[in-house]
Amino acid sequence: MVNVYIKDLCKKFGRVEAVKDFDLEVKSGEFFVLLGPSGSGKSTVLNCIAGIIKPTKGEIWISDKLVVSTEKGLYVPPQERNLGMVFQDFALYPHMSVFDNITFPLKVRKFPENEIRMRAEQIAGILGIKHLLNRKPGQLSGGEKQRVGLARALIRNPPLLLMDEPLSNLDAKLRVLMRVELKRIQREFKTTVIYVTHDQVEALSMGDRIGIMSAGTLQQVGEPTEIYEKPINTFVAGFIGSPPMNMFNCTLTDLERGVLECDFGKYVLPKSVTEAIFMKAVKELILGVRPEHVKVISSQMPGAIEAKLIHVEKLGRELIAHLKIEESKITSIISPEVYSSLKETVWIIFDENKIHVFNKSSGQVIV
Amino acid sequence: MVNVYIKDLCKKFGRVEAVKDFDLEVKSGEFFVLLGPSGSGKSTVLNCIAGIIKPTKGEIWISDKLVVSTEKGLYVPPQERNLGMVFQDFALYPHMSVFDNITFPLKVRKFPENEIRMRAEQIAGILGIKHLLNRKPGQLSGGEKQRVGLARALIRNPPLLLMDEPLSNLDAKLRVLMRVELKRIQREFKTTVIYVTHDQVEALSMGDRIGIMSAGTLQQVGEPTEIYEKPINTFVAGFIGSPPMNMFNCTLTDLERGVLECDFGKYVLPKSVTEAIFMKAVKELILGVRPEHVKVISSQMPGAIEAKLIHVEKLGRELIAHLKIEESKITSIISPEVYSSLKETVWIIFDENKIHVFNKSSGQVIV
Amino acid sequence: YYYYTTVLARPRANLLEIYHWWTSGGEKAAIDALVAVFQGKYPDVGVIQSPVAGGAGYVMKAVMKAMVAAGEAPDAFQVHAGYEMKPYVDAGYLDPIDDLWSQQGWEEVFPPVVKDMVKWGGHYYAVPVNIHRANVLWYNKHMLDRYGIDPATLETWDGFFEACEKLRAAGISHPIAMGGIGKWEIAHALEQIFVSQGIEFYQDLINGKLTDPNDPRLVRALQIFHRYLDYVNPDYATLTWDQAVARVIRGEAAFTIMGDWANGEFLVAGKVFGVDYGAIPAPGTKGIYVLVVDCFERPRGAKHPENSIKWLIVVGSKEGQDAFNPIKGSIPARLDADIAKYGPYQQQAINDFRNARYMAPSIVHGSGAPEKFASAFNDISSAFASNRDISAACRGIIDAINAARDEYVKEWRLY
Amino acid sequence: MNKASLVVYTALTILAFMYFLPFWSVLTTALKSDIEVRMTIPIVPPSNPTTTPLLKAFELMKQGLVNSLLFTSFATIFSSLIGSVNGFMLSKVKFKHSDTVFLALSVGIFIPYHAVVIPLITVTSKAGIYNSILGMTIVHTTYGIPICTLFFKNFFDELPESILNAARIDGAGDFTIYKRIALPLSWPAFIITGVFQFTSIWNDFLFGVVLTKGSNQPASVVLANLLGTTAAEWNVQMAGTFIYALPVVAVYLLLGKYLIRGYLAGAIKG
Amino acid sequence: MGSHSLNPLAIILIASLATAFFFIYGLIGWNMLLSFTKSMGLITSYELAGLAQYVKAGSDAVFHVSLKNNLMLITLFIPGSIGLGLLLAVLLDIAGGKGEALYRTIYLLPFSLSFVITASMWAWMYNYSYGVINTLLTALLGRAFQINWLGDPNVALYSVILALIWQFSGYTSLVFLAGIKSVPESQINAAKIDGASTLQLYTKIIIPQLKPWILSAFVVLMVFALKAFDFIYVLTNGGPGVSTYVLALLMFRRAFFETDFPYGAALATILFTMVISVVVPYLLLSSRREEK
Ligand SMILES: Nc1ncnc2c1ncn2[C@@H]1O[C@H](COP(=O)(O)OP(=O)(O)OP(=O)(O)O)[C@@H](O)[C@H]1O
Ligand SMILES: Nc1ncnc2c1ncn2[C@@H]1O[C@H](COP(=O)(O)OP(=O)(O)OP(=O)(O)O)[C@@H](O)[C@H]1O
Ligand SMILES: [Mg+2]
Ligand SMILES: [Mg+2]
Repeated sequence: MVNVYIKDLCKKFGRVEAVKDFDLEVKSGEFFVLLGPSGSGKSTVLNCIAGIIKPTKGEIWISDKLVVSTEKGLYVPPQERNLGMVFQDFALYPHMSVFDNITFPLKVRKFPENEIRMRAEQIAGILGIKHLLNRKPGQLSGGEKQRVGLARALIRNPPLLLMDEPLSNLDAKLRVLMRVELKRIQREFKTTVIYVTHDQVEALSMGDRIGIMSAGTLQQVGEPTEIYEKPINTFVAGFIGSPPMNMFNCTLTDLERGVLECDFGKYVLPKSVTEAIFMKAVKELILGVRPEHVKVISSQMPGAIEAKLIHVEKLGRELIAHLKIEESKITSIISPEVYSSLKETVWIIFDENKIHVFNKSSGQVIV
Repeated sequence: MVNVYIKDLCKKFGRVEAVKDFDLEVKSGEFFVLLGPSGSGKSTVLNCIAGIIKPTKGEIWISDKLVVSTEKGLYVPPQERNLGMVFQDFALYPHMSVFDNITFPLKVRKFPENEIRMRAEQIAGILGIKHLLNRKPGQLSGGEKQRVGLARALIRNPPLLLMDEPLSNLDAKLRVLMRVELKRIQREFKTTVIYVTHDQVEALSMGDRIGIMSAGTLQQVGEPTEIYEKPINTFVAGFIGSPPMNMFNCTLTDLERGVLECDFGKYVLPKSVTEAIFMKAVKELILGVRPEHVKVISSQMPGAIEAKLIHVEKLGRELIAHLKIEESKITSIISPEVYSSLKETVWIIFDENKIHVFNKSSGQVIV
Repeated sequence: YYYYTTVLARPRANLLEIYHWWTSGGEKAAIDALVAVFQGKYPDVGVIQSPVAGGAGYVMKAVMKAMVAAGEAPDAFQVHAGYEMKPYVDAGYLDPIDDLWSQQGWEEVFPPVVKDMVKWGGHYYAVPVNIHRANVLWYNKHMLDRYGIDPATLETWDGFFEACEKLRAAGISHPIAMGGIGKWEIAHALEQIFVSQGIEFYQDLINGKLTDPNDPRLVRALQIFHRYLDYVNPDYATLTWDQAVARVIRGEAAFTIMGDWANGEFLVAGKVFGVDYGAIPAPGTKGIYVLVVDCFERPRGAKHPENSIKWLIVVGSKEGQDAFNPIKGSIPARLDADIAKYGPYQQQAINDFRNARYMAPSIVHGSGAPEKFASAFNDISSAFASNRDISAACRGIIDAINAARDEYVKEWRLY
Repeated sequence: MNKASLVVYTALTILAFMYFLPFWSVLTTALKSDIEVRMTIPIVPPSNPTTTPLLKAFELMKQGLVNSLLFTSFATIFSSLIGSVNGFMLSKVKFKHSDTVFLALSVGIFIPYHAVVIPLITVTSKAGIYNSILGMTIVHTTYGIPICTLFFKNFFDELPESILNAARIDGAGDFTIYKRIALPLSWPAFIITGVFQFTSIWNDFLFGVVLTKGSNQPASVVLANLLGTTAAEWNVQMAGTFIYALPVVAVYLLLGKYLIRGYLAGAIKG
Repeated sequence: MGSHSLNPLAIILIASLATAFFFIYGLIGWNMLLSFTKSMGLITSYELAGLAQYVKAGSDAVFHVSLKNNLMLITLFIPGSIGLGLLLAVLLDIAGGKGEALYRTIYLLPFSLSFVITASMWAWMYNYSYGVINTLLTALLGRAFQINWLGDPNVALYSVILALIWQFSGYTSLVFLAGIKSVPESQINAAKIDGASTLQLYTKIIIPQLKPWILSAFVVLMVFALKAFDFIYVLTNGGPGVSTYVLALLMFRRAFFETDFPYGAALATILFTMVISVVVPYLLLSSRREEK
């Protein structure tokens, strides 16, 4: 187990700044997830750690060892960084059997024959791929390939494991299974893991901590619940959560009483929130409410806003209601029971304790 | 709007029976989803309807028109079936601009110049791709490509639209958006849609009805809630729902009192269920409970079973608890509030009204 | 497009189509001069030349056979007199032109061996246009002068090898230049050694009369060649004949045995005959003229048979030959050439020709022996040059004669 | 530059020297006078460069170059086009025994041309295309069909089926699909096939020498003729060689970077 | 599908196949027929002589040499071109960037030149006394190490093969370079992380995956192994002696110089059969692989 320390990392491809001003410390034994949309620079960071890419600027330490420093002109090639990596497309060597794939890292290091065999048996046992050892990658299913890729990364028992969207080529069913599996293995091997994905469910379910990236910069680092419940800006708020948080442009018209003029009409903020805004003295705001904090009821109530139910997605145990207030769209999660009581016209109530308010111009959170 | 009627469809590829004994009627204006794991024959059925594949046996009617019949030696080529199709890999013509892609179906039919232009403008407007008309497919993002593929399929206003996993190449975020979008468009165009996917969330959220396939045969056809709540066999039960239904092998030891000897210990069935089983006179059973019907509590209660909490996935608004009773694994969906009250040892209760019982040997549902 | 369609429509006009392998430098100028004579006489006939060069005419031989076999004969084509004509005659592709010969009075102006070379079964089938001499020893005069070698001593092999020794002692390690990349360059040298073993021996050889691999004349010839090769540049296998001649021109070697077309190389390099270089008959062949004879004939099925006859008349005429040969570097096949039109080497050659005691048709250049033997002879010579195995070479030659046994249909009378 | 890439570049440069040598000596010899050719070895640069051989060779080869350019371009275009149609049909349309037909056609790639020369003269002569640019075009086109078909079939095999299915559903028949979809998409295969065909037809000697005569002879034959039988003008020959090689080298220089892309697109992968 | 009868594509396909099959099988058939007839010089008699021509080949010593040389050519030239091509491709791939394009073009130059030219170049390179190679050998190792490249019958065939390898390696390197570039980046990264050195990366990961590319190069090399006729004709004309004869050269000589067309036809048939028996299995194999 090692920790990883990244200081002031920058990487430019031509004129594209893939990563900039990136600082991060991943703790020893931690399962750290880098989450962000496509093109946000996640892979670039990971590849810099692995040594596949040389950064334009910055330093990376793995444990006490400085592996790259542009200032000192230091660069340790991937071969010497002692880490394992799992790739999105599995990157198995198609011409080798599973056994040869798994043991490749040992063979190039000229491990003795019997140790190679022993370790392969062991890792194949842990990952449940013993019966596949003689097959070629072309004869494996996606999940099996993934396990083989993992076995290859783990066979040297590397203290640091990097994974770049290892599950995104698997089907939905398998993804769910592998999520749990990966966590189990990480715990078993006690490895520090840095895991890249653009799938928030993976990030939330596996990450001890999550770092959210956008356009080359790190937006927020924190534990899953922290990130879900206290997003520090509109980007994080909109990115995490499915369906995404409902957001509305608002203007604070009555500062005293906390009255907002929103896209959909008036909304009165709770006291605590009003105070916080008061301190910041901003007028143009964004109001955010997660769908599960929008309650839909079938009859009018004080403080409830009238809305039209335009479409319902039935996802088995829960439903996503798509509603419209004037021209604003809003989603809510409702139970089948609630749904059965609804007509076209409904009323909604926001859970006051769970609303988010952002500064419209900077996107930073206020409350 | 047309209906589609498929009778006794079979398709063999060499010795592989991709589809067998397939009967289905898709109603006019319906959004019908064919759902099944990879290799279950969904695409084969769809391609038979489109005319891309000639079946080995069977008949297909589109509205009143028989388009293929192996008995009568009839085969109408795809060009003449008047339908639209959207492909998983988008299948855009890479050398043509978006405009040319969209209007290709009209051009090969020699529509007049001005009508082509008019229709293109209109459909591009509806799908929000007007600004892309001059680009090449290589310059589009996944979602944009998907929209272009859809526009191309829709420009002739075909009464029947076939879609083969149209969303599976999009990222998670976009998939959620496009789901709603596709439904909206279907409603707007009043088209009959047959939609193939292996993603149950898509199927549940979009399908008016769903047909579930496995190994070339149709397992169950029904509305989403029906399929979710009343799966007719263990395959459907296990396939629909995420995390999947918990299933346990059981033996009925006391028929009178409905006592089951399960993997995890004893379980007493509710009265109503016992009676139904009694009628069938089966002893080897499978007991199924969906994770959301497994209630986890922090302290002992009569009827509650003791379990160990081994792992929790935090997915934002809800959590998946992975538990163990003896050697049996079981999952449950819990709220963050409940989670915070839990220790390692917990107790679980099944919702009696929501349990499923299957015949172990046939896999068919009993209750 | 215009071009495309015009070449599509085959010309039916009044044409003469000829094939030959004279494509470059002086040889091209020579055939052009001959054509000019023709066109001076028959200005209304258009002449199409289709030259095919390469490999001492080997490429064109193959092309001609393919064309003739496929029934696409031109109006006339170049061929070496002698056995090279045989396949065409055998297959009935050539028309006899006895009438033309008597009509033009050619019987009187060509020497007997030359006439014999274009005669098959008592009929004339071709008209010789020129004579090249094969048995010529070329030397760098400055070198001989410097090392005090008198060309007169080179008339015998002993004298020649003595001179070689002398040069070698003076630091010229390989005084003889030879090519060999096409193999025939080697066979050419060996052929002249065979000739040097006496006209009787050579006649037996080309009549297929040799049967004994231990024939002392045969063995002796190969012994001489063995010794000869000791003085030859070791890189012969990578050189063309002209590159070998260039060695002599540059003074890297003193001698080369090559046909008298080599003269052109000296001239192009600006060398003067008798001053910079000289030529004498190959050792032991004084008084013998080894003939390389080019001729034209009339193919059966020629598209313009009258023009074909007209062409042959010009080819055989004194005017034609005196226009062609001074440029070509060869001498006329006729004995009545106008000697004043020729350069110094050629004048000497014409004199030699007129005074030759014997004339002998070359094997290597397609005349003397069946093609099958000639082809094997190239291989044997080339093999000998690298393995120096005298008995193998002798056996090879006898075997090759036996293998071609059926094809010796001509009885040469050289003395 | 680090040590490893220094080694690599050194190796590449030495090898490049070996590969460039023939071209270099062609060029130096082409610029020498008759005398200098006889007095120096081929790699030594000319002491007194002259363009006479180049001009002379060009003058002699003009007609041949025009001939070659004509039938080479046409045969390249025709054989590629036909190959693309055949490749498309055999790969994407398919019919009974199409694999057998393809196999039978592929055998044609390996015909020893010398063995068919005589009947070829007979056939072209009977067909009235003997000794014509048209005849050369037809013969080269025909013998190019097998390899072109192979290239295109391999290319189309890599083209996703879904695009063709999409076009079918959009209402296009086979011909429209070919014209509007397959043809424009197959440019990488056209580059590969085109370059390959251009090179081999341009360099062909055998058909040129037996099927044409006089002013219809192609550049390859005229070039061979620059080197006489009993007279050797190496400088003119090498000047001719230089001129003769230019179109092919130009093709490689212009299309070189697309060649790799073409190969990557699957035109030759078995 | 019967409905294609009016399709212009089908017309082109059928017409071009008809023409090609006529030119291919018609002429092969003609040639084969000829090989069963009696030798009559330039006259094609069509007088059947059974297997006489093939029996003649059995007793023709040069045929045996040629056959052996042809096999040598196939077993050395093809792997040699593939090997050198691989080396060049790997070097080019390592170099990458701008250098790659320039060097690639240079390496292709010999392939774009005709055989006649490259052969005369090699004659000069191989020159015993003045050639570049021997000059280098002398400089490096001394006079004793000079080799008589074309003059020694034991060496000449190898010299020819070496020169041919040189001519084709540029082409094969282009093919292999494309192959190398088609190996996914992620595999290369994976191998680096697994600890593979650059050498191991190529020998263990990349090159083993070039099989289909090697096979396709193989076909082209096979085709040219046939056409190598011109090259050998110019470079050695089969010499010294008959040590570098190949079937194509022998066929040419027997048919055209010695005017024995039926025998030439028989030799051509043997040659053709040899090539087909190597190549058809390959074609079958590759079409089978596609079906998978
Ligand atoms: N080799 C490269 N050359 C040029 N630009 C590159 C290169 N690699 C990445 N980029 C650019 O850098 C940016 C970040 O890329 P990166 O691959 O790190 O994104 P990512 O977050 O991993 O995205 P994804 O989820 O799609 O994998 C993108 O804009 C990408 O286009
Ligand atoms: N052209 C073909 N040749 C041979 N077998 C085929 C062919 N197409 C499909 N199959 C086989 O038929 C079966 C059903 O394939 P199909 O493509 O219909 O599955 P699917 O349900 O669409 O799967 P996926 O979700 O992976 O697209 C599979 O076993 C597949 O291997
Ligand atoms: Mg990435
Ligand atoms: Mg499918």
